[in-house]
Amino acid sequence: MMYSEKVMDHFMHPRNVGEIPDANGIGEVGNPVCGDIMKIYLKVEENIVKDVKFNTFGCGSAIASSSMATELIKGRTLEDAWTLTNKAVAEALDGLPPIKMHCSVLAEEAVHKAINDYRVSAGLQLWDYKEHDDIHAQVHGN
Amino acid sequence: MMYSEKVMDHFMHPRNVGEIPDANGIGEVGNPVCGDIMKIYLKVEENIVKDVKFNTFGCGSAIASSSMATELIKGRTLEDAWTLTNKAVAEALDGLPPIKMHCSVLAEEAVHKAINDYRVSAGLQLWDYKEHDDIHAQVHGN
Amino acid sequence: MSGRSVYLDYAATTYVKPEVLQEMLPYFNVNFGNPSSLYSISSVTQRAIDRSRERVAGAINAEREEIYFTGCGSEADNWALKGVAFANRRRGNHIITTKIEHHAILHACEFLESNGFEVTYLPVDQYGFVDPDELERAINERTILVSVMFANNEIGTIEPIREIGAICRNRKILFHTDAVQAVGHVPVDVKDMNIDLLSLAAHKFYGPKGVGALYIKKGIKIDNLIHGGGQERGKRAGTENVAGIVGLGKAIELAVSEMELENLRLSGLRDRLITGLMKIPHSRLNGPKGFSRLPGNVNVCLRFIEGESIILLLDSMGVCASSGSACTSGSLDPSHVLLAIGLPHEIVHGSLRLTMGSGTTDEDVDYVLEVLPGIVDRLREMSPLWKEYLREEIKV
Amino acid sequence: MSGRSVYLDYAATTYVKPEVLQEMLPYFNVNFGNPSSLYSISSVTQRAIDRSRERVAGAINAEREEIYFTGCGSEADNWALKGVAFANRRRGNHIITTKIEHHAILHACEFLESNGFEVTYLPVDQYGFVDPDELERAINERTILVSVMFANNEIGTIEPIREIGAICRNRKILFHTDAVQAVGHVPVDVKDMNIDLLSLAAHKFYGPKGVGALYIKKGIKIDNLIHGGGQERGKRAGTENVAGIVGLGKAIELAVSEMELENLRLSGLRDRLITGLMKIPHSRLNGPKGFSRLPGNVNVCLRFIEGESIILLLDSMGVCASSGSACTSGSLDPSHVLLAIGLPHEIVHGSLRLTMGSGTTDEDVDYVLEVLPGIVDRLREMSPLWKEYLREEIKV
Ligand SMILES: Cc1ncc(COP(=O)(O)O)c(C=O)c1O
Ligand SMILES: Cc1ncc(COP(=O)(O)O)c(C=O)c1O
Repeated sequence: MMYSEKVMDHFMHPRNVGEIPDANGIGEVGNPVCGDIMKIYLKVEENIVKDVKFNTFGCGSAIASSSMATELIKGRTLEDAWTLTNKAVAEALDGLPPIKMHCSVLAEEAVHKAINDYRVSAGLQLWDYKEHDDIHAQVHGN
Repeated sequence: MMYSEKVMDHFMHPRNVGEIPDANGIGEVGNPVCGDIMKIYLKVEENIVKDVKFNTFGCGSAIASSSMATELIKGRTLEDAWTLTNKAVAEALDGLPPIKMHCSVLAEEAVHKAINDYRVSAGLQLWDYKEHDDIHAQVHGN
Repeated sequence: MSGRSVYLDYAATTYVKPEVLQEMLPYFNVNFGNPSSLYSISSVTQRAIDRSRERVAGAINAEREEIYFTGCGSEADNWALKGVAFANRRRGNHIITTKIEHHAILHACEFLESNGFEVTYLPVDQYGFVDPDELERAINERTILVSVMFANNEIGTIEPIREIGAICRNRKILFHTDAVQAVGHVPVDVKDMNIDLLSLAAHKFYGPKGVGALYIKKGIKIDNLIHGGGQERGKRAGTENVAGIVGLGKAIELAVSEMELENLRLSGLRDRLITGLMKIPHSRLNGPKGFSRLPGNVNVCLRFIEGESIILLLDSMGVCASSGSACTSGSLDPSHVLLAIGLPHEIVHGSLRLTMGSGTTDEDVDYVLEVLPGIVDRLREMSPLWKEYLREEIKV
Repeated sequence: MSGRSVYLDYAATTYVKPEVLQEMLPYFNVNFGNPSSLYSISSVTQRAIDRSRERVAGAINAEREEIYFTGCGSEADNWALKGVAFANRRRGNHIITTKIEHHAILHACEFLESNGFEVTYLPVDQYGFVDPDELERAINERTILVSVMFANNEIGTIEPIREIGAICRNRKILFHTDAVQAVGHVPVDVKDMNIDLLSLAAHKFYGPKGVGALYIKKGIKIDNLIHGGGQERGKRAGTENVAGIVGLGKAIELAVSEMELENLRLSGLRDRLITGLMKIPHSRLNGPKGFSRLPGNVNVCLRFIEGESIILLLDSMGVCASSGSACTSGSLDPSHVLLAIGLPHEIVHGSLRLTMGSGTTDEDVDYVLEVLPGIVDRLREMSPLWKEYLREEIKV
C-alpha cells in the first residue's frame, strides 16, 4: 500500500489535534473493534466553525483524514461545513488507497455528527444525513 | 537424463556394427513403432560364437546395449552366451537410466532369438526363454 | 567433443540477457523488501512490480490490472484452465482444446476430465493448423472455455488466433491461449485478437526461469490455483519473486522492441537451414513454411534413424538440439504433435528440432549443415531399417 | 526521515546473502541449459538441481528423492493440502488444522470445504500452543490429513510437532507441517518428528524469493497441483527455476550450519528487546517466552493505539516493522492469530511485530527501545481511547 505525500504529511504533522474543553459540538464515530475511532470537537460561534480539534485512534489514513477534515471546515459556516463529503476529504489528500476509503467516510460522518450535536444543544433542527452503510459493510464485513 | 561414460563410449564407438553375410543365426526384436529395432547376426562354429554383429535403430542406450551385448557373447560357447541377461548388459554399461532399461532387455532378447535361430537351422532343439513382457508393457504402455 | 558450441534449443529455454540480469540484481540484496509491507523501503519493490506489470501489459496490449505473475508458464496454463473451469462449472462442463497443446494444457485437461469435465481435443491438419470452422462446430451449449495455443513449441505452427478469438467472442465462450512460445517473438494483441486469457513464461524470451504471467481480461470469473495471502490483488498468493518479475518485465520490453528486425534475421536463417536440411535424402519438414511458422523454428524428420541418437551425436559435435519439447525428452513417448499431423510412429521417432535465437549466426547454420549429413549417414549405416530400404524391402 | 536504517521484518522476507547470490549467478547466463534436455551442457543444471535437493534433504533429514521444488511457500502449502485431499478422498474427507495457520493453509482449506471436505480448525491456548490431546480427540474415522504449522509467523510459537507427529503416525493419518518460518531457524527432523509432508520457502532464510520446496515422504499419495511436463519426477511441471533452486540449496546449508550460534545470539537480542518493550505502560507480549519461541520473533500489543500508525512512525525513524504477517498488511482484518489467542479486537489492532535476523545488532535493539516510547506517547496523545482511559472511563 502506498500513501500520497499529502496523506503522509497530514499523518506525520496532523493539524488540529486535541480536545476543546468548552466545545459546543462533539461527534464520535467508529469503534475499537473495527480499529478506528474519530472524535471531532467543534467550537461554533455565530454559525461559524471558530475552532475544531480531533482525537483519533486508527491507521495512518484515519489520522490524515481527521486532520484534513478539520482543516476543510475550520472557519466555514455550518452550512458550508455540512457539505463536506468523504470524496472531498480523499481528494484533498490526493487520494486514498481503495481499502482505506472508509477512513474518509468516518471523517465526514464525524463532522456531520458534531454539527448536529451542536444544533441539538443550540435548540436547532437536526439536519438529515445519509450514512455510508455500503462502505462500512464492504470494508468491515459488517 | 544422463548416461554413464561406458554407455557414451559404446554409443560413440559401437563395437561389432554391421551384418554378417553368411550368418547362421539372426535375431531381430523390437519394431519401428516403438522406436527400437535390434538385429543380431551370429556366426557360430563348433558351438562357439565366432563372430557377432548388429544393426540397431534406436536411441543411445539401444545402440550401446547392442554393442555391449555383442561384446559379452563374442567367443563364448552357446551355453555361456545363452546366460546373458539384460542385467548383465546394463551392469557392464555401468547402469542405464530406469526409463532406458528396456534397451538392455531388447539386447538380451535379440541374442536369445539369434541363438535359437541358429539352433533351428542346425536342427537342434529350441531353448526356452522367458520374454520380459512386464518391462515392455511398462515402457511402451503396451 | 569439438571446440565449437552451437546452441540451437532456444525454444527449450534461453539465457538471461545481460541487460535483464543487470536490472534484476538490486532486487536480491538491496531492494529486497517484501512488496506487501507498509514501510517505505517496500515501495521500491512495489513500484518495480507495477512497472513490470505495465511492461507486460504494453507488450500484449492489455491493461496493467489484467496481468498476474506466476511461477512458470505451466502454472499459468494450469491456473487458466482449472481456475476458469471450476469457477464456471454452473454454466457448463465442456472445454475445447487441441491435440497439439503443450502437456501443461493436456495434463491439466485430463485432470479436469477426471473431475467431471468433458474435453474435446481438436485435430489439426498436416501442417499443424487448427480449423476454426471445425472449432466452431465443436462448440455446444455446455462449452465454457476454448484453449488453443498461439504457436506450437515443436513445429512452430502459428495458429489462426484472431479467427478463433472472434468465434469465441461471438459465441460468448472464454478463450485462453498458451502463448509461451509466441510472446516476445511474434506480435500478440489481446484486444485485437479477442483473447480472454493468455499464458507466458520469461525464460522463452531471455528472461529468468521460474517466472511467468497470466493475462486475465477484466471481469472474468476464475478460481485461484494458489490460495493464501493477498498478493496479486488476492488472485495468486505467495511472496512475489521480485527479481524474477523485474527480469520478466525488462526481457519482454526488450524482446518486443527488437522483434521486427530479429524476426527478419531469424526467418532468413531458418529458411536457409530448412533448404539445406531438405537436401539430406529422406528428410521432411514438419510444420508450415513462411509467415505462419515461428521465425526461429526448424523441425525435420530424418527417416530410418532415431532422434535421441541424432541429438547425442550432434552434442558430441558441440550442437545443442532437441527431439521435441524439452520437458518430455526424458520420456519415451513419441511426439504427440507429430502424430497429430499424421506422421506414422516410425517417422516420428526420427525427429529433430533446431530452434534459433539471439545468439544464432550464419556460421552456426553452416556448421550444422556441415556436420549433420555425416551423422545421419553414420546412424543409417547402423540402422536395420536403412538396410531394408536399400534392399528395397521398405518403400518410401 | 532519520539516517538510520533498522530492518526488523526478517519474518516477512530476508535479503539474499552474498554467498548465495554468488552461487546463483552462473545459472542465469552461463549454465542456462534446460535441465530436461539431452545434450551434455544440460547435465550441469541437472547436477546443480540434484545437489540442491541433497542439501535440502540434509537440512531436514529427508531423502533426496523426497524433495520437490515449488515456486513459493504458498504453492507448497496448497499442493500439500489439495494434493493429499483429492488423492485420498476415497479414504475420507476430514482434515484437521489450527486457527493460527498462515492464510496459504487457511484459504486452501476453505477451497477444500467448498469442494466437499470438512475441516476442523483447532483452537490454541493463550500462548498459541495447540494441545496434542485435543488434536487426538478431533480425529475421526474420516480424517485423512492433519496440518499444523511448525512455528507461527506472527507470534513465534513453536508447536509440539514431535508429539503431533507421533499421534498421527499412531492413528495412520498423514501429517503436514508448514515449516516456512522454522526451516533454517530451528532444528527440523522429519524422521524423528514423524512428518509426512513439509513446506518451506527460501526467502525466509536468506535465499531468493520465488522458490520453495515440499518434502513428501516416499509412498504418499498426492495429486499434482501443476500438471504438465515430467519435471520433478512428474510431480511438479514447469521448467525448473535453476538459479532459484541453487540459491535455496546454498541458503539452507548455510542457515543450518550457522543455526546454533545464531540462535543463541538472536534469542539474547530478542529477550532484551522484550524486556525493554515491557517497560512501556500497557504493553503485552504475545506468544510464549523462552525456547518455544522463534529466536528472532518479538510481538507485542500496545494498548489504545493502532498498529499501522506505529509502523508508519517507526518507518519515519528508519525502522522497518510489521503489524502481523506481511501478506495481509494491505488488508484491514485484525490478526486471526491474535484473536485466536484470546485477545479482544481493540487490543489486537495495536499489535507490532519485530523480527530479527542476520543483520540485527545490539545497537538496533537499543535504537528501537529509544524511539518507540516516544512514538507510543505521540499516538496515545491523539487517541480518544487513551483520553478515556486517563479519565478512568476505560478499565484495564
Ligand atoms: C508460516 C508461513 N507459511 C507460508 C508462507 C507463505 O510463503 P510464500 O510467501 O513464500 O508463499 C509464509 C510467509 O509468507 C509463512 O510465514
Ligand atoms: C507452448 C508451451 N506451453 C507451456 C510451456 C511451459 O512453460 P514452463 O516450462 O515455463 O512452465 C512451454 C515450455 O516449456 C511451452 O513451450
